[in-house]
Amino acid sequence: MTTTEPDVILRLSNVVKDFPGVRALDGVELEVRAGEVHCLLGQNGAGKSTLIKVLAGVHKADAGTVEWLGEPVSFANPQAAMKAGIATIYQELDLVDDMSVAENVFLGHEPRKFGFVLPGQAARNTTTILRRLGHAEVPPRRLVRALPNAGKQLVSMARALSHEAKLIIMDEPSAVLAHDEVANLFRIIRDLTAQGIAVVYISHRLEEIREIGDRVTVLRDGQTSAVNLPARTTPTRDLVSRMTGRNIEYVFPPRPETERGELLLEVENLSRDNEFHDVSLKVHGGEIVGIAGLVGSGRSELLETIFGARRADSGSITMSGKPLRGSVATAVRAGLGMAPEERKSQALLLGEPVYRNMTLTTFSRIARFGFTDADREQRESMAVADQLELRPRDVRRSVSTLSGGNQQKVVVGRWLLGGTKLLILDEPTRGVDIGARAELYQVIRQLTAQGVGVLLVSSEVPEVLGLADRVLVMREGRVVRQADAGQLTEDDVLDLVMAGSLDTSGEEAA
Amino acid sequence: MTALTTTGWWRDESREPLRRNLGLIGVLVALFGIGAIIRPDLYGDPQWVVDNTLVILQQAAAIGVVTVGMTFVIIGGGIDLSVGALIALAGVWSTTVATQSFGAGGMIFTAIIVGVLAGLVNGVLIAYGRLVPFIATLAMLVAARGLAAQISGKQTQVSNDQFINGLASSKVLGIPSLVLVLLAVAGLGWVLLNRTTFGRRTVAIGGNQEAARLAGINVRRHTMLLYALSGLCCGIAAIMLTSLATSSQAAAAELYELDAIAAAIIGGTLLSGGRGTVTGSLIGVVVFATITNLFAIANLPTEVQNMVKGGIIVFAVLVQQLKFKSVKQLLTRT
Amino acid sequence: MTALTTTGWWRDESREPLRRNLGLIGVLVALFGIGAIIRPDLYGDPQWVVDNTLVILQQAAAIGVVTVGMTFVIIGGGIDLSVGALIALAGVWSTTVATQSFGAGGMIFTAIIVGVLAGLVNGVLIAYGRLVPFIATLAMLVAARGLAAQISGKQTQVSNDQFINGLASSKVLGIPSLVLVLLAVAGLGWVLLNRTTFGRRTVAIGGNQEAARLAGINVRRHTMLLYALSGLCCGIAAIMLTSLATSSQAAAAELYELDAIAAAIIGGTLLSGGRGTVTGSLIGVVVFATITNLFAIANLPTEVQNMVKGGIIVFAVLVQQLKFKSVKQLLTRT
Amino acid sequence: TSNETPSGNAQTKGPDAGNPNAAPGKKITIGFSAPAADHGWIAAITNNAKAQAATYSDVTFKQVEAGKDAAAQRAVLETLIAEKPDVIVLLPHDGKELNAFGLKAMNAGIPVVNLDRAFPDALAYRCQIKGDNYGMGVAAGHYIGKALKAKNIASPIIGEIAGMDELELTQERSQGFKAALATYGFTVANRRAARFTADTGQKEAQNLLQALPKMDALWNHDDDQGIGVLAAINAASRNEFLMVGGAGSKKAIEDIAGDKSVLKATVTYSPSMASSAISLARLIGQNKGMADLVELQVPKEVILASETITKENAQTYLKLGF
Ligand SMILES: Nc1ncnc2c1ncn2[C@@H]1O[C@H](COP(=O)(O)OP(=O)(O)OP(=O)(O)O)[C@@H](O)[C@H]1O
Ligand SMILES: Nc1ncnc2c1ncn2[C@@H]1O[C@H](COP(=O)(O)OP(=O)(O)OP(=O)(O)O)[C@@H](O)[C@H]1O
Ligand SMILES: [Mg+2]
Ligand SMILES: [Mg+2]
Repeated sequence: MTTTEPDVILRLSNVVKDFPGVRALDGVELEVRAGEVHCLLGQNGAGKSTLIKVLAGVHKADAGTVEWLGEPVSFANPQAAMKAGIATIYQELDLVDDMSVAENVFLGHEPRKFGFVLPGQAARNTTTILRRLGHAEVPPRRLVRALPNAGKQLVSMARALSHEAKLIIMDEPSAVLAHDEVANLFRIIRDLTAQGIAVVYISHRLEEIREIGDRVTVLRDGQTSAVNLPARTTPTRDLVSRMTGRNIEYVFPPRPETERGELLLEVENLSRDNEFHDVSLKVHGGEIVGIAGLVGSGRSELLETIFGARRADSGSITMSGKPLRGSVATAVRAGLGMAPEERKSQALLLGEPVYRNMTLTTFSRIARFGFTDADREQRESMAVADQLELRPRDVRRSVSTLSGGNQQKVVVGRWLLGGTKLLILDEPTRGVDIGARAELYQVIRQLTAQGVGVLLVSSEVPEVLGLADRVLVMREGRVVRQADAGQLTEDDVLDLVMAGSLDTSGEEAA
Repeated sequence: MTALTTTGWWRDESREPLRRNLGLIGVLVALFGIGAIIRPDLYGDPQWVVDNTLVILQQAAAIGVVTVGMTFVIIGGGIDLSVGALIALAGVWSTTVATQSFGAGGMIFTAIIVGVLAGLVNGVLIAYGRLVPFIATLAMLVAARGLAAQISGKQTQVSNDQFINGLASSKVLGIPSLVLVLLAVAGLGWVLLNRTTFGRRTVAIGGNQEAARLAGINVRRHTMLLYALSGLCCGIAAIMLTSLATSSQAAAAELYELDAIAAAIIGGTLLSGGRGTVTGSLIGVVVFATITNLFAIANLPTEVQNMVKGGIIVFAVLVQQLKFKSVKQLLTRT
Repeated sequence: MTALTTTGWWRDESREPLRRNLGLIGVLVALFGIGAIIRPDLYGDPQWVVDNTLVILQQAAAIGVVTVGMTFVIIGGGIDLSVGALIALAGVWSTTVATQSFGAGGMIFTAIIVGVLAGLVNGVLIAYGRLVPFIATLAMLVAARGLAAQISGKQTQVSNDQFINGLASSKVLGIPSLVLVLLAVAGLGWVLLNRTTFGRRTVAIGGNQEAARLAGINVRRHTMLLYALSGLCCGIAAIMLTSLATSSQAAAAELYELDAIAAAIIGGTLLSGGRGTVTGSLIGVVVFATITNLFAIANLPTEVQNMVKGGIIVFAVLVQQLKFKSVKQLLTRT
Repeated sequence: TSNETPSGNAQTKGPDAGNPNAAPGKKITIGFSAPAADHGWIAAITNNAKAQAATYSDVTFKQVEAGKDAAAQRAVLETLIAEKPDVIVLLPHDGKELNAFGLKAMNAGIPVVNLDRAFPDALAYRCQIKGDNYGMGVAAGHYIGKALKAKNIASPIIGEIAGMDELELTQERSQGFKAALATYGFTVANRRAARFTADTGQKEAQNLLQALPKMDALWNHDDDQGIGVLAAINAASRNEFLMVGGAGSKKAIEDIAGDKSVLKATVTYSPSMASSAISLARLIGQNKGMADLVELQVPKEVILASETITKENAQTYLKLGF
């Protein structure tokens, strides 16, 4: 029995968690002090989310001890953890779409009198919290369904703050946030730590960890490969090698000096009410066109419209000279492929094995006379899994048991199979770890080398600039700048997207 | 835009249910119009129209009460196929000679207790035994009808209690008592769903069970209570039916489960859970009762009735959808 | 890696369904054991046991065919409440005097066409009219029974065709023809679900409709086809029932929808879609047929029968779950 | 009258010249309601009522459909009262459940002729005409008892396929059957309940045959479901027993006359009672009595005897088959 330092509020030792067939945590150590930002680093599938779910009372550890405020604890359910002062923002947004913002924030601990909810008080309290979060304009009675992703993340955060927490766990909160929102998030975190509240922060973006973190614990294959490293000073090379066991620099593959190919996609004056206006763009074979912009600037809607999943109000889309008439099936037949933004709701069959998810668009082509060929599907999926370093590398496993980042790889991998001529990627690296990210970039480049055109949306400006050949900057549904990637710097882009940035939801609340 | 600033405590619901309900009310008006065309003599008489409306509401009363409970169960992500059987069981149990000897109070008490307990059994099987709701309540359907047949010896049991028998024909302020019971249950249901933690948690569990669990809601206990609530409604409905028929039997309330589910869905409740309104369900019940009433007035043969009814159901749902989608959108969406 | 090399073409299914099925087979064995205890005289006679097994299978035949169609619909994220009504409609239509004059071929053709067309109407309403499947097929249930009553004048229509009437009593290689029909339909269904693009699309649509749409699958057309497939199964089942009863009537196949859905779910099909097996559904059907058979052998009165049946259903599902969860896990999970 | 031409095979009795009641009297309206079942017997009831009414030039026939249960029937009856008929002929879903309606109509001065399913309360009807469910079971029991005694079978194995078990009438039939068999010292070895349809009859029969590999006699309550029962028996190639039917459908009577199957007899429960009910209603409405009786008014109660149709008398009954 060691005497804990007074300021250590949480100590995990030798925590083990088994899932059928996988040991997700295999003797993890963690120590969190009051008022610090403790970062968790690790590849996709390293066990970060599992670890915090053990802390939050969602999973029970199979072995090991958890000490909270000096007492050994084992939370039986999430409520117990919350009562003890641990609040969690989960990686998958766990909100109830058909309830209002305020109801979501206070779900499970509603302000009430004799069992009657007090909607007015809930709304007022929600507004107070939202103001603290810098978003007083979000109407607390608006249905969560109607909010953009960033708004939903905000609600998750408000929910965590609505508890009297001593420790707040944030599992990749920045994944769905754009640049300015991340800055806002950091302001809030500093606020919290100033009050002595500890934060466990998970992210795949090293620069964020440098900026906000105090200490870092690195997980690898369910084990702690490094504890309590100083967040600002530990060299990147060290961190990456502790995570991956390899040396990977966060680099983009070089742009090849090849001629760009024939014109594939041509979009002219495309508009949809209240979403985007007069967008024109061209994508050639062998080139990557990136679209930068803030969350809510209408990029996802644009991509979905091009792909035929939404119907344009005006404008035209042609692929290889032939007009596309708004249906996904025709778009796919014309050689388009899209990895949508929300993997769980838009892309994955959670009950199905990985290979069936990967071949979702190609199984008909692999089939002969309408009969599917499972062997070939598995072989081809396995090749993609190798290419993307899927972890664990078993394509017959149910995709629901994969970690978030690995699920994303499956979605992207889907379009690496079959004869896609133009690939539309909406936030393809959201939640993907550094190592796999580099692989993914490599793969995208390889595809362009084979003549495929890529249309890419990312909220990470460096990614757009580093990967794309040409960049479009969108603001409030309009393209405000179009240039070769080399002619733009990160600051240019940020200036463009922020310039006179009107917060649309703020306008509504007025 | 202004809607957001003028938030009264009753205004925080989304507008979509309202529009759906308007669609259904349109259907009701259309049914009335058809009646007026077929039988101008009757519909021309205001007194008759008022009486007939009360008759429709009275016929909607028992199934309406059940539908309120069903609405909660469906919003909470479940389904209850046993409601008809529970009504029969509660009705038969409360009209046994032994129970009747305790008078109206004893009968009402028995019906409600039987309903709640059977509902609890459903709830325990589903929440703690982790049976699929469809199967658990189907098993209860079969078993409860069997038990009701056993208790009643397959005889129709006549109620001799004057209070119970008189209930159905009594009126308060010109409104039939059973209609008042329905209004009371519906009102309580509305408050429960929209103004209490119980209701909000029901929506949360049906909308996203995992999220509800992570938010610290005791999903299992709550699920169990939902089925008990449905059982309670069945107990109340059993008394109402006994009063209407001055008797009870094991075959009573047959296929009420389908009627109640259909009314809830037509009223805008999502079968997959997480969304629904008590008001919508009630209007759904009234629409079905009005259709039946109109058929009786038009004196259609049963087989034609059924064919037309199928058409009306489809039409009613299409009308609801047209309320907020243009025809063009309807046809062109991929 | 090595796992990949051992994949035969029949092996790529996940193991969970297999375990569930083992649970159900355990239930079947238990039922057999109970029979042997109650009536050792009968169960001791091997010839009787074989005959009885064939009887059970023959009774499972028509409902089994319907359940195969239902399994596809449910896996595809829908539900078909109209199957019983479609069987009645197809049966009645194919036994009208006019149709019978075309002989067995004409009758079979009519039943199948009626089934498929009615299924297509369901499919169009759901896929293109965007009606909730529950409501659309409920409307079809009501309408089809009405039409069947209209066509038959509510009379039992006797089949005079020797081929149709003889089908049910004929055997091929000692196996009743109807059982062979069931095996053929189930076999085709298994191949369709597990080995064809049609089946894969069904699973994809039921598992995540939006993902299927974004993957380029024509969700609407496929959904429509699923209901047509269910209608086709109803047409086949109608002929089987006509052959068994040498007649058809508007009230035939009552509540087959509940039986088929229950069999599919007990067999491991997820009511919310995306998962299910033909084999599981078939075993589910056989379990129900065996229960009914056992009740007859044990000479239980109807009411006791129903009470016991409810219990057996619950027990069967619990057994399935216990196969892969320990009791402790069952009790401690929140 | 306002009715369409009745279908050809209805059981009616036209005016015969010698009967003083045959002459047209006061014009009256008869309201009629029977449950909507898609079952042959009920269909015949409605048909017969309609057809019988059509034979009278002084009767207006007003039929209302009764829907699927007692509650629905009560609702349409309310609309019927509003039409102010002179007499109501009512076959209720359930006599006990609709007793209150009978009282209400009688109080409103509309005489009610209660058809088949009896109101428990004598104040609820002016006249009751019904079949004899218990007697039907008794008739079947006696036929089987005598036949087996004649064959000298000491402890016979007897099966029974009942109709919808939750109906009281089914219970009464089974009780009568049991009681009659008891007088011979016989009991029912196995009893299954079908649902008045051929497909359920087939299913229950097939299982029953399995349970009783050897059987001496079988009573099936209803000839409509009997089509399925016979199909199951034929399919199993069983003929070691004799079978008795119930109700008296045309097909059953033909089968008995043909003597090619195990079906040797059927005990009647004739839908002709609907025709008679209309005739009685007309007399009540016109304030007349039954010509053959001394009384000046129609009696309060008429109970049909259940007759046994065998090969010998089948030809006489053929015209009454429905
Ligand atoms: N419910 C589950 N059932 C089975 N295996 C699971 C389950 N949840 C997680 N796993 C497995 O546990 C391991 C750790 O997953 P976890 O989600 O904790 O990773 P992570 O570090 O959060 O990754 P990411 O950065 O991609 O979110 C993975 O191999 C994953 O496949
Ligand atoms: N379901 C919805 N209901 C109402 N408004 C919505 C909905 N989805 C998105 N919007 C609105 O549409 C606009 C564009 O949203 P979206 O977040 O998809 O843009 P984006 O540029 O793709 O951003 P992201 O980086 O999050 O993908 C936003 O103003 C958002 O509020
Ligand atoms: Mg994670
Ligand atoms: Mg987007």
